Amino acid sequence: MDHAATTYTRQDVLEAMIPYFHDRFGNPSSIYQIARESRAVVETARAQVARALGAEPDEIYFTSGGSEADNWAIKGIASASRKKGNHIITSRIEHHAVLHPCEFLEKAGYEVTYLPVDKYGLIDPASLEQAITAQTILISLMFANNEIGTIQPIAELGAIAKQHQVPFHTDAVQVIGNVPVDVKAQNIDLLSISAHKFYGPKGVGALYIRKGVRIDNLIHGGDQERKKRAGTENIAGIVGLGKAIELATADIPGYNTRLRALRDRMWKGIQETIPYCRLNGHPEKRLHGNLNVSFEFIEGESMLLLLDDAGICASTGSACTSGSLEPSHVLMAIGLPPEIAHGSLRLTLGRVNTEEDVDYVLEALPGIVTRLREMSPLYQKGRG
Amino acid sequence: MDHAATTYTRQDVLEAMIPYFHDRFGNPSSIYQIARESRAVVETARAQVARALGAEPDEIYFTSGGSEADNWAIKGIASASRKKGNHIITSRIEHHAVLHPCEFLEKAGYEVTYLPVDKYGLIDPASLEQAITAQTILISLMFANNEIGTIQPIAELGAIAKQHQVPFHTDAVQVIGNVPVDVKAQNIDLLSISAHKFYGPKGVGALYIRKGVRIDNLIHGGDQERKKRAGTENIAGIVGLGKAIELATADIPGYNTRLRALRDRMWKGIQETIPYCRLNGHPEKRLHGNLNVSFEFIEGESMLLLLDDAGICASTGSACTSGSLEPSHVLMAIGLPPEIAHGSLRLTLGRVNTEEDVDYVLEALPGIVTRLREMSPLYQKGRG
Amino acid sequence: MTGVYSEKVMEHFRNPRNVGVIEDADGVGEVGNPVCGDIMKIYLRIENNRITDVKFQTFGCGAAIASSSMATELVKGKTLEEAWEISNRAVAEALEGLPPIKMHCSVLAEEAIHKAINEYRKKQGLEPWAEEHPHSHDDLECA
Amino acid sequence: MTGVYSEKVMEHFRNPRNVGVIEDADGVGEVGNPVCGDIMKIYLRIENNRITDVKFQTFGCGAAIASSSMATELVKGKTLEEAWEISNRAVAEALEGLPPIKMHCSVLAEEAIHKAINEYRKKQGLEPWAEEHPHSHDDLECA
Ligand SMILES: Cc1ncc(COP(=O)(O)O)c(C=O)c1O
Ligand SMILES: Cc1ncc(COP(=O)(O)O)c(C=O)c1O
Repeated sequence: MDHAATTYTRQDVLEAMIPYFHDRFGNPSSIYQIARESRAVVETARAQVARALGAEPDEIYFTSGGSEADNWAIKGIASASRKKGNHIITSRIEHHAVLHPCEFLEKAGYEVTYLPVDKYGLIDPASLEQAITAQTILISLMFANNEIGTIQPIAELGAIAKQHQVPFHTDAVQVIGNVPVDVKAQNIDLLSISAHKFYGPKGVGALYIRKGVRIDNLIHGGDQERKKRAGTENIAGIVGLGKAIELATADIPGYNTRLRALRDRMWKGIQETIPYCRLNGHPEKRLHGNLNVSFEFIEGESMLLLLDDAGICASTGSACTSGSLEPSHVLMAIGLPPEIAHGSLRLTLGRVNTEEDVDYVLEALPGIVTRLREMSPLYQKGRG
Repeated sequence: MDHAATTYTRQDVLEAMIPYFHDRFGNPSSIYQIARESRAVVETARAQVARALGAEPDEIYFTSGGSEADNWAIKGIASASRKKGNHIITSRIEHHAVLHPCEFLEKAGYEVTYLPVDKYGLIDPASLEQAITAQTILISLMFANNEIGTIQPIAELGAIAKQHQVPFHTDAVQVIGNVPVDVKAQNIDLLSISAHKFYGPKGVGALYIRKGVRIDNLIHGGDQERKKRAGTENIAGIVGLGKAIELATADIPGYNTRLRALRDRMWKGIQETIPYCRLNGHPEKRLHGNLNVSFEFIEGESMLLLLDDAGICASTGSACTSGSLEPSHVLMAIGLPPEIAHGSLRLTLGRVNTEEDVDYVLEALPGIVTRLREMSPLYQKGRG
Repeated sequence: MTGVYSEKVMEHFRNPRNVGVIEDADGVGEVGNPVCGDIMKIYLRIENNRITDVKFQTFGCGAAIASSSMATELVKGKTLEEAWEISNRAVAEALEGLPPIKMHCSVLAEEAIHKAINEYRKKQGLEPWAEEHPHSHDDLECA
Repeated sequence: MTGVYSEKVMEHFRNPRNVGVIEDADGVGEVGNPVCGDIMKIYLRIENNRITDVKFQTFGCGAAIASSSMATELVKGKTLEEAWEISNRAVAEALEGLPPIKMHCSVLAEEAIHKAINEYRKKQGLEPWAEEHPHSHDDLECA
């Protein structure tokens, strides 16, 4: 129930990867033959990714994950466009892999506008339009949010960027397999993905860079990835990414229908059995596997621990799991009071989940919430 | 015979990795149990790396490979020390993963001194001493060279850096398992490694950062790696790196004795059967598995192709395999005339190689050289 | 984060001692702040300068609940002077350690006890005791 | 890089045609430069304005050797006018393609043939032919 955090590597994906750990073994006889084969499997994976995104294969660059892809997009465009301007637009609900590079660039003299979102987590396209200045060199707005699942009107936001000729990056790490992506139709210039969010291995991802976009390297060195990303290729990982994206995007509507039915069952069950709770994120424009609920008067980490005791994995926007002072910046951005934000629970459904799993959560959760509420000094006050 | 380029992943290392692709599978019941286990195996790997380097575990940060580690060290120190100074010292024979970040920084206003080397590829410590200015914020000098195998007097170079209180980074990607590393005794502040050079997986490496060294992140985002390197951890890869470094450093003298005997046999055999050839790199201070020889009058790529036909993997410093105009910058830096540099062949021995392999090369190589020389317009002229 | 809780923390979290409210308590101390995700409320029954009963209510993470539970156990039956001396370190040690970023939970527990004792002292017309070593804010995460 | 050579390139590299020297050749053309790692030398025997024999010597990569071999095959038996018209593209096509960064090898082959023909023409007291479309240096890598 925590598939947004990370997924296991599918068995069929892992099996595809294994041979490439041995790539020089079993056939040590021929460097050129082997080099050709390695190259061929990397190019196959590149084509698989390109197909899933509606891109050309030579617009796909492999990275070590979503964070590297986000950092590369933001810092690479910023430094390549330094002479053009110093203004970047992003939003308040981005992943830290986007926010922290932006903050780093602020220290280096760039200016960053953090667009607000409404109570559902949606960015207003008009606010983007207004924020663009002659100095704007990059717009980075996430496709779908990892905490509350809200899906942005990406094509519309991209169209505004395009009209102003500003490169448009989107963090699509949560999107693959869940929402159809078509970088051309959606006006996207750069897009980040990460394999372990769609049943591929950890430590491999990709950045789509539209042909013609000027970007500096993040990792300079050897000539790999057409000189744009140095480092001996993680061949097994890349093979796994390619296979995983192909499988994940083979039947998005079918997958969504399943997830949505499960999620609706969960939300209905929670509403029926637990008072004082509210849905975070947009009721409709959200990832089908994502449910984010705030339970008033209690704190998220303690919920997680008791759920864990019951064998249920989940996640929370409470500060208590992050080591920072404040609850989730995303929940704050949609206007939740901090004490409500602390009581949020994110349940994200995936391939392996069944109705039985959902019913099991619905059996366990009310008792856990009640138990913690009975311990809480806010409860009696709150329900007043 | 091309182990310096990349090694296969040892079977025992691969077996250690496999379970961690499934880390949430087989036991989906408990996020905290699983999280604890994942954390535990990552920390085990960190301790394994620390032990191999003579460092503390909390001085080890995992990366996606040697290139990322080099980029991080160089750009991270440069940007964190911007206010202190803008001068970096490196050498002419560094790997591109060091040289290209330096060139990138030059464009951003930093000044870089590229120390020369002597005909064996050695850096003169006096030249380092002289190059240091009040503006110097970083010294990055490689431990052992990937092409010619020359091993630098690293402790001595490090001592000079230390005395001037300049952070000292070394690219030790070629060194693990071949030369004992002790970051404290060798006065090293930052050190890069890459698993696939010592029978670990591709796409994972590490940067040692001595406690107290100020460095900016290269990849900003989540709190992984004590907030210094964002991105969901490549757990399987990290486990593989840890296991591989432990195995590779278990018996360095024994490994070296074996490799050295093989290499000496190879070099002796080549000298006895092929005229007009010369050893590149230092005759003694070199990686024991490395042999780099220039065969006059012929070009390296054509040698590689014919060796490949004979089932022998090797590498060359000829421009023809790199897509650039010039032959290897390392061979140029040690003063080889370009036409000799084009005729260089690098044979690097590893775990699986035997005397039979060496004898097989010695059987194949003379014929190949003769064949190409007979085709070469330089041959008759050259031997006069 | 939470995966590094000791067995003792988990045991007190799963089976917290002294949860609840003492009606007409002799001393009540509430500390923390919902913004930070931690509120601890301690109720003391005091007879002859001795804590004869104690209850707590906590809104907070596993460490906060376990710290409350442990702190109430430690002060139960103690004189006020003895109870005052029980430091956050003592709570954390009794829990077989807390992760560094959770140390503030034990601080909250100490502070809640102190606050409840001083509330009692004030009601008795006595001078409240001064915090001898007020916790530096390095120790505290939003607490 | 080299893993992308066509079968035809590999075949001509492995079994190069016309390797060698023609003593007292009627025309000799040498192009390239050891600094760049490519030198090609073409020897022509010319009878009645026709290339009756051709040999080459090449210092260079696989593509350079295969291009030399193919070029000599293509010009053999041709009149000088016909041979002059054989472009680097024709050499590359006959080799079933060359990787982009190896195209310069076919250019070298064309240039070597041209140079050998003009050397012959000069020896005959004829005006050397002009390169009609001199190769832009975009095509050339150090050539
Ligand atoms: C000396 C040296 N440094 C850095 C690297 C880069 O390592 P990686 O390919 O793992 O990024 C290599 C190998 O390619 C190397 O030999
Ligand atoms: C929206 C989003 N962006 C970026 C990332 C970072 O990806 P990775 O952990 O693969 O670096 C994640 C996941 O952690 C994510 O959910």
